[in-house]
Amino acid sequence: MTTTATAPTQTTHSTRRWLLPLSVILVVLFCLAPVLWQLLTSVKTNPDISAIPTVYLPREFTLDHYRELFVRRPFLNYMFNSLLVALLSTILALGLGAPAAYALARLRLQGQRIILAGILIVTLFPPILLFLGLLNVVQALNLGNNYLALILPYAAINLPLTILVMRSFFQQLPKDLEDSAKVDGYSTVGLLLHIVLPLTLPALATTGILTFISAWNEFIFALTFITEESMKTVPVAASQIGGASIFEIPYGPIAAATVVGTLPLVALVLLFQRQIIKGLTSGAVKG
Amino acid sequence: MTSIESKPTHSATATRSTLELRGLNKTFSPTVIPVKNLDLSVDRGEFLTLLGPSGCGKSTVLRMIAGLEQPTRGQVLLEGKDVTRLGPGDRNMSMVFQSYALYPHMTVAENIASGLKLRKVPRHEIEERIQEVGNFLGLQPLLNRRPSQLSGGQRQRVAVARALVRRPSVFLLDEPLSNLDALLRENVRAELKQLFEHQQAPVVYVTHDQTEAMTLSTKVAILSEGHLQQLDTPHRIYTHPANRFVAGFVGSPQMNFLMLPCEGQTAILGHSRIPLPRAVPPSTRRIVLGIRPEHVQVAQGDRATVSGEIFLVENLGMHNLVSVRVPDIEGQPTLRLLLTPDRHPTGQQLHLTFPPQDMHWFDAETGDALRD
Amino acid sequence: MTSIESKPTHSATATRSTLELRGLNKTFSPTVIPVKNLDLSVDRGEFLTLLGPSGCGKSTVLRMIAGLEQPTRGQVLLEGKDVTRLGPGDRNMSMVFQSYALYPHMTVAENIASGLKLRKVPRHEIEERIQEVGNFLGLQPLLNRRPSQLSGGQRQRVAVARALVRRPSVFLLDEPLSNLDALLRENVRAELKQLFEHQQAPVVYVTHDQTEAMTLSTKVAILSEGHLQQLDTPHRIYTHPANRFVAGFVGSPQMNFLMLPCEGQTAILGHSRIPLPRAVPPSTRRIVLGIRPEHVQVAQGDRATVSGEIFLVENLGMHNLVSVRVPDIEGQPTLRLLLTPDRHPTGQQLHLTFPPQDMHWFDAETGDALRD
Amino acid sequence: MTQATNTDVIVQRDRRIGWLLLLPALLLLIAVFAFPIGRAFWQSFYTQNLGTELQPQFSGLENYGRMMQDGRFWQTLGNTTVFTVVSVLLEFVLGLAIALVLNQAFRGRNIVRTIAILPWALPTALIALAWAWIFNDQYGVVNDLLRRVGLIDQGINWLGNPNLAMMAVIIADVWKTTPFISILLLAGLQSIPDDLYEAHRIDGATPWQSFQRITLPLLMPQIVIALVFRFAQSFGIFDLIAVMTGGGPGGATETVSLYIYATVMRYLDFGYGAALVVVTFLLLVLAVAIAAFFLNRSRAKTSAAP
Amino acid sequence: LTCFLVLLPVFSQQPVEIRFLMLAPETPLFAPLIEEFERENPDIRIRMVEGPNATNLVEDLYTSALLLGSSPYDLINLDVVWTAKFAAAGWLMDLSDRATPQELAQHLETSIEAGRYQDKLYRIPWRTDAGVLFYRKDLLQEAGLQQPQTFTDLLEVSKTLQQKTGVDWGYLWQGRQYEGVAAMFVEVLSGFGGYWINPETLEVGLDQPEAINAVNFLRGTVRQGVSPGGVTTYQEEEVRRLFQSGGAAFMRNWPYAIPLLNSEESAVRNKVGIRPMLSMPGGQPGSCLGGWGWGILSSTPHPEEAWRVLQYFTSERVQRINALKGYLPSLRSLYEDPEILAEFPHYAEMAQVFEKTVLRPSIAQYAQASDILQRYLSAVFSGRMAPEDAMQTAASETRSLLGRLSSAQEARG
Ligand SMILES: Nc1ncnc2c1ncn2[C@@H]1O[C@H](COP(=O)(O)OP(=O)(O)OP(=O)(O)O)[C@@H](O)[C@H]1O
Ligand SMILES: Nc1ncnc2c1ncn2[C@@H]1O[C@H](COP(=O)(O)OP(=O)(O)OP(=O)(O)O)[C@@H](O)[C@H]1O
Ligand SMILES: [Mg+2]
Ligand SMILES: [Mg+2]
Repeated sequence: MTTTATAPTQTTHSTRRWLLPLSVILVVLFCLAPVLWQLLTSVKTNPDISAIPTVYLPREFTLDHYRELFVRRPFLNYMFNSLLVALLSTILALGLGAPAAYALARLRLQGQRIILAGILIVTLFPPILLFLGLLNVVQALNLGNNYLALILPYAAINLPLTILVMRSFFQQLPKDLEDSAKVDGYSTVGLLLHIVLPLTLPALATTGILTFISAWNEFIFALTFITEESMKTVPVAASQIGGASIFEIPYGPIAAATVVGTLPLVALVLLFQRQIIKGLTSGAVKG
Repeated sequence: MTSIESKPTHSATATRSTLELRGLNKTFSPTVIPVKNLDLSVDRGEFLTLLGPSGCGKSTVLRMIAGLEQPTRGQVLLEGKDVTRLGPGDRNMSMVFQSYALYPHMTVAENIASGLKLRKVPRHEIEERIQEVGNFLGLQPLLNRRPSQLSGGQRQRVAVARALVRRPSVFLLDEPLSNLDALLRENVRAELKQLFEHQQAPVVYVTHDQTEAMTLSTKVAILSEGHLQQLDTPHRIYTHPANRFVAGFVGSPQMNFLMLPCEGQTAILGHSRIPLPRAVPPSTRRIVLGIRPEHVQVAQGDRATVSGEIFLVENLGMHNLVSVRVPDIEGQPTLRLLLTPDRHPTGQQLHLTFPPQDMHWFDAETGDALRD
Repeated sequence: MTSIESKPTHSATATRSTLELRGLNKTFSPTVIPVKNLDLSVDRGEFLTLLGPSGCGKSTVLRMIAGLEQPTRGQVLLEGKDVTRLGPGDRNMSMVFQSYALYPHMTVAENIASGLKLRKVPRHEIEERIQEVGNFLGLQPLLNRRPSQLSGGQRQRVAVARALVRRPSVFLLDEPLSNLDALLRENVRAELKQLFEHQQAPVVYVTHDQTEAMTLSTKVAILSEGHLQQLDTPHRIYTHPANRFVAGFVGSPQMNFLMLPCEGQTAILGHSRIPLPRAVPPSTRRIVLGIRPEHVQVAQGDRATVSGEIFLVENLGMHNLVSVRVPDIEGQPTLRLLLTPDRHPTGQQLHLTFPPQDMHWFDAETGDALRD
Repeated sequence: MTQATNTDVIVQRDRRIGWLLLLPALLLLIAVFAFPIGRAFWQSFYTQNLGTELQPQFSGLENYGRMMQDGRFWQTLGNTTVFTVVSVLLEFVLGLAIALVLNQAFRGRNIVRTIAILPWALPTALIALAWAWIFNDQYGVVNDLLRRVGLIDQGINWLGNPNLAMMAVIIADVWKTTPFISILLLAGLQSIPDDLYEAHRIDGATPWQSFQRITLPLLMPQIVIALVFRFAQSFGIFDLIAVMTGGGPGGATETVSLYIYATVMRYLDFGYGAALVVVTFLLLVLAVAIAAFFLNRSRAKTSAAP
Repeated sequence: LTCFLVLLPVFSQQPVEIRFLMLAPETPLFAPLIEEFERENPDIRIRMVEGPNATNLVEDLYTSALLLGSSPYDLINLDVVWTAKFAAAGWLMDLSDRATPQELAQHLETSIEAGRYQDKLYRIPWRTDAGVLFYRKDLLQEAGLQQPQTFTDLLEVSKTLQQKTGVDWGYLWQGRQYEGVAAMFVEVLSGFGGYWINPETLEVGLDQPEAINAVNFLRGTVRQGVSPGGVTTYQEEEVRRLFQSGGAAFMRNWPYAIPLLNSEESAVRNKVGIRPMLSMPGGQPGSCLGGWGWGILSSTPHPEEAWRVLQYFTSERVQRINALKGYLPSLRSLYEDPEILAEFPHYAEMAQVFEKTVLRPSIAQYAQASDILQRYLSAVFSGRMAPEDAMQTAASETRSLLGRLSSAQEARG
């Protein structure tokens, strides 16, 4: 059923023909225009960046801003750090969140409404203020300059979303499937791993992407908890990019850092979101 | 191989019942109680079919046996052990779901193998068994497809294959052949029969196809409104229905029921008086006579009990189902009977007679069968 | 009301075909071509049943008619207009899905009403129609439940109700009664028949139940491997199968096939020689004789054509299906016949005879029927 | 046989396993959230600022009393509410539309989907700088484009005008966070079975009707989650505004988070800051609770949940 | 913390480590200095942690580190406006006894003054800064005009230049809601003869006529088309870029702009003059004092070593090196140093500017007071409030802030 090439209706035929491409173009424009602007900025010379009238296409193409990132600083190293932290916190968030979500979706816990409410409520706490309290905890546990000081909070901050999203997807699965797996002899964990999670790949990929991105880009914790040069993450490193003076905002190098810092995300998102596919459960049950 | 109607094939050798349900009850809500106080037992080698109207609780019973649903009251016993509190994975049963419940992300082969892999069956044996069951159900060319690429009947066959491939201690099959064509169903039925005769695990089977129920089972349980109406061999269910419900439910086309006035120990039918079984209390005013369409006979000469005019002829292939309105009897009821095709056009006048040995009597109030 | 076997009830009044399929072809992949060059037409008031083995493309045909699947080649015409490129919503058809496809977030009543609401049928009329169809399918007490709270048969009835409640220009029903018990099915079948006889929209029906096919349809199309094998009235399909496939597929229990050697214009069967139809070319060496189990007769006296020993008796309720091994014939084939119950135990020797008018002849190579 | 009702072992077993599955997640949540939240509540009853040389002195409800008179707090609360309501509404509409587009089959869909996530993937602080630059009255692209089109001849002072500044930060935020909603909804859309749409189309539904009667109700869980999270995130917005306008001009874009952050980190007025946190937090919880209540009621009425 | 104490003896044989956080762009400046110091003082290791490139982030980093009591840092590089807050929080060590009056006397007076809080010294400067008025020599010449002396002059001259020379704008200043607007405002305030807060008496002068005049003047620059509307959102860089591209005749900014304005890419290379801020009759021309200095964190376990590092960092030698890189020193002597003047002739003019500097009030709640001012200034500039209303509210909010401050202090007694 996934191959359904639906026959367009005659009346709406012509409308549909241009509507979809048009809307795709609009979406691309909306999402890409400012990013493209950053990309262009990153290869413009400084005078071009602040020229009046605005210079759109660079009059002079330069990679200086990129050189600044990699030559003056170990930007690759920062990217590795970010990757490590983001990947581990994503795994942790999914690894803890998905089972918890399943428990809340299907296992009829007592007081689950209260737990759900609690999970929801913590997300309402202004995140900017979380870190002062966390700083205490980090110091108490002597976790400063330890990746764990980032991984755990990132995972925790993304847990509520993971749990609630996964839960909503688990609830939409046909229950007969799980019953069938139980009769087959799957344990609850096996059931989760082999049957339920593969069928909720879209949700898993989605929350994975969201968690990964938020961990990759998090700034305040990364700034406060990690002071070791070799352990810094991309956003912190980007914040250290200096201009000629402390007053200057170095738009060029920042644009370059934005581009470079986002490229791995693009690759990962491409990878992850291939999993957001339609009709995963089609053909499973009747009724 | 023997005819199964006379005695259950293996029950004689089994000393005690293998699967037993005691006082099983399931309440979904105060108004929805699909299973009420059900007692049943299925011996080793026995094949029990659950029959009953749609929504009467058959699937619920299977689900309780499998451990997917907790009985509100009552116990499930396996080999004499109470397994009511065991999880479905620990009961070692295999089940075909009415809704198929195939794993959509696995190929047909993986679907079939999943239960075996979990039980650490060696790789080559899994291969073998898949080939075997795949052959038997005609799934060979489909093994690498996903469920979404299968037709309804093919999906159902995969579901059956997945259950059969294991060697469980109980088989539970919920309408496993409902989406197969007649020919395939006949073949699969025959294979199933063979297969189940060669193993000892009890089978609980739900079907709406009475031919299936008749040919496969050693025992049939008729359920209605949560109660067990009759538990007996298929033959006796057919020939000695315990009550009017069973009589009407089993057999297609349905048994004809005629409400007759009584006088003493006889019932008045058209111009004749028919002696009633001794079990009928003398004070009875009205009684229900049941007669299956295939037992109604066209009278030779003047031995007719009733007569009427044909008003509908339905072709069933092998037979015609002929409906006759009988003015002789109070309320002008309809009688249906089976005749060989092409002999009896609409409008024809028919004289009918009922062989005494094929007549069933039921209490007009309780519906219970009345016999000698 | 008339018997439907002699003539299609309404086709005489319809001047042109209402639904027509022209050279329809559907290719899923180079190896999966479930529909190959299908030509079919269903007139006003006609009821066409698609029969065929599981996976032969029946559902695919329905989906193409409905506009859910685009034919790889060919056209769908409605009232003579090409609708191949119309969307399903613009074809005004209603369909029962084999998988039900109930809306999980709507109650039964809402599921049924959805098509009517979309067509802006007045509120009170919707109410009325829901009551009506609900009554007819026994859904009354379930109207406020969600599909997840229904049994399999109940879900199927909701799917049927959703299709019936509308007044579409074509009805498409994909195994609509497969999960219903015999009794309910019989009732629903009768009601369906009434309903469809009182309206003109063509019906395309898929079923595996041959009784359904026989009683409901004005025309039956037998499909196999993507090809139309025969399109005819149910009666003729049964009595005059176009080829060996149709003969074997229609009728349950299946027709017996015997491969016989020929000599001139006669076939040699046991001790007798049977004259062959004139259509058989004189050079034929072997021919297939088909005879349905219900036509095999136990010989009176010495008129036996063949004889053999009973080796399996299966109880089908009304009849026993008796299998006899026939040593008289080359290869010792098995013959199956229907007998009244309880007369013939296993091991008994039987003498059998075949009435000439019930014998079917098929080309041994092509399988085509050979007739005078 | 008369028997007592069984204790439901399936439920019991499920619960046991359920707690095992749930516990690690709960522990992590508690480890990270409990202390900061608890501390905020505790501190809100103390005065702890430069005046007390940062030593906590119990002062009961004084901080809360002070808040009543604090016009700046109420102004920021108002700003935040306006910002949140407008931006979340816009994001929802746009996000849903984008999700619907991305749910179609077309060539290059994977690329477009990735592009559609890009705004969310860019670091907020960096992209906020870019937006500030884009809205710059002299150098900004927006003004330049408007000038080229001929709509204006003088650069609009986007970030200098209170209303325009609010609009500018809302635009930037909508652009940045719409993908969050669209990707969540996209996943939800993907899990709606095709045959429901097929059945509905056969019923005669137009795409718009299918959207209303199938898509929306079946997508409701994801919609609710997306809205709640966006609501919370939006109410706590910090980076974007801090960088783009710093809360200006004249406090017109100052949000609660900005104010709380300044109070705690720059004024070192911890007690009062904590009280601000607590009140904001409770207001948010209240808002979500009220929304949940009405949602439940409407759902019970229309019974639209699966 | 216990862990730390236990480890302490173990490391006592090792060189003592002195740590501090530095704004990212300034780390290259200190790296060679640290190397030199470590060579000469083998018993001390200096660990410079590179912070972000934003002063407020560095301030926050120090704040959050210090809040926990056991700071990982020993030294702190303090902006002028942080001193009071950090001192009031008890995070800074009193340096009054360590620094001799002779040593202190060598620094610019206001820049030492800025390191005091409640009569104690907490900070010793290593560089200084002050707001400067930049003007286009070429334009003035072209139009045949003199440098303006008062704010009224400024408006007049600007308008004339705009007409005569076609320069787009007259006067550029920083009007965004941020700390810079407060720095800019105290200069104007001083020029109009007003005051913000008297740190001794805690009197607030924001609602005085002088202050309102000052606000009116700033608002007037935009209204009369002398300044672009955008100044109300500008910080130093936007202003400098616009000025550097030749878009304006006057600009208020910090000296960092001088080398940039004279750089190769600049459109106004060698056309720019600088002078101290203006004043009105009755006012004092004043340049807002900026600049950075070193303090010692009171939590340091190595005050002696930290002091040695501090002395080195503020020493003439180091200041000279930095001065040659364009950082204005705080030692008077260097403004007469021929070597430096040869490199940066404008230092001579800067000496003049430093004669007339004003301080932002040195109170603990400076940040809060500054925010109040910023908000209401911005409210006026963006047209949300009338100047009188705005300044009155600002004054009363500031008073209640200070009132709370004094009452809390009294309560502690
Ligand atoms: N999406 C698909 N991709 C590939 N093959 C498919 C797909 N859908 C159906 N098929 C194949 O097409 C053939 C016809 O399928 P269809 O569903 O029409 O069969 P059917 O006649 O309805 O069978 P049944 O009676 O079992 O429902 C089957 O062999 C099936 O496996
Ligand atoms: N989750 C549920 N909540 C409420 N009622 C339910 C639920 N599941 C099933 N029922 C009801 O319980 C009754 C028994 O259902 P069950 O599935 O056992 O019927 P069945 O005998 O298998 O019917 P069918 O032959 O139609 O499959 C039905 O009336 C059904 O509507
Ligand atoms: Mg069922
Ligand atoms: Mg099908």
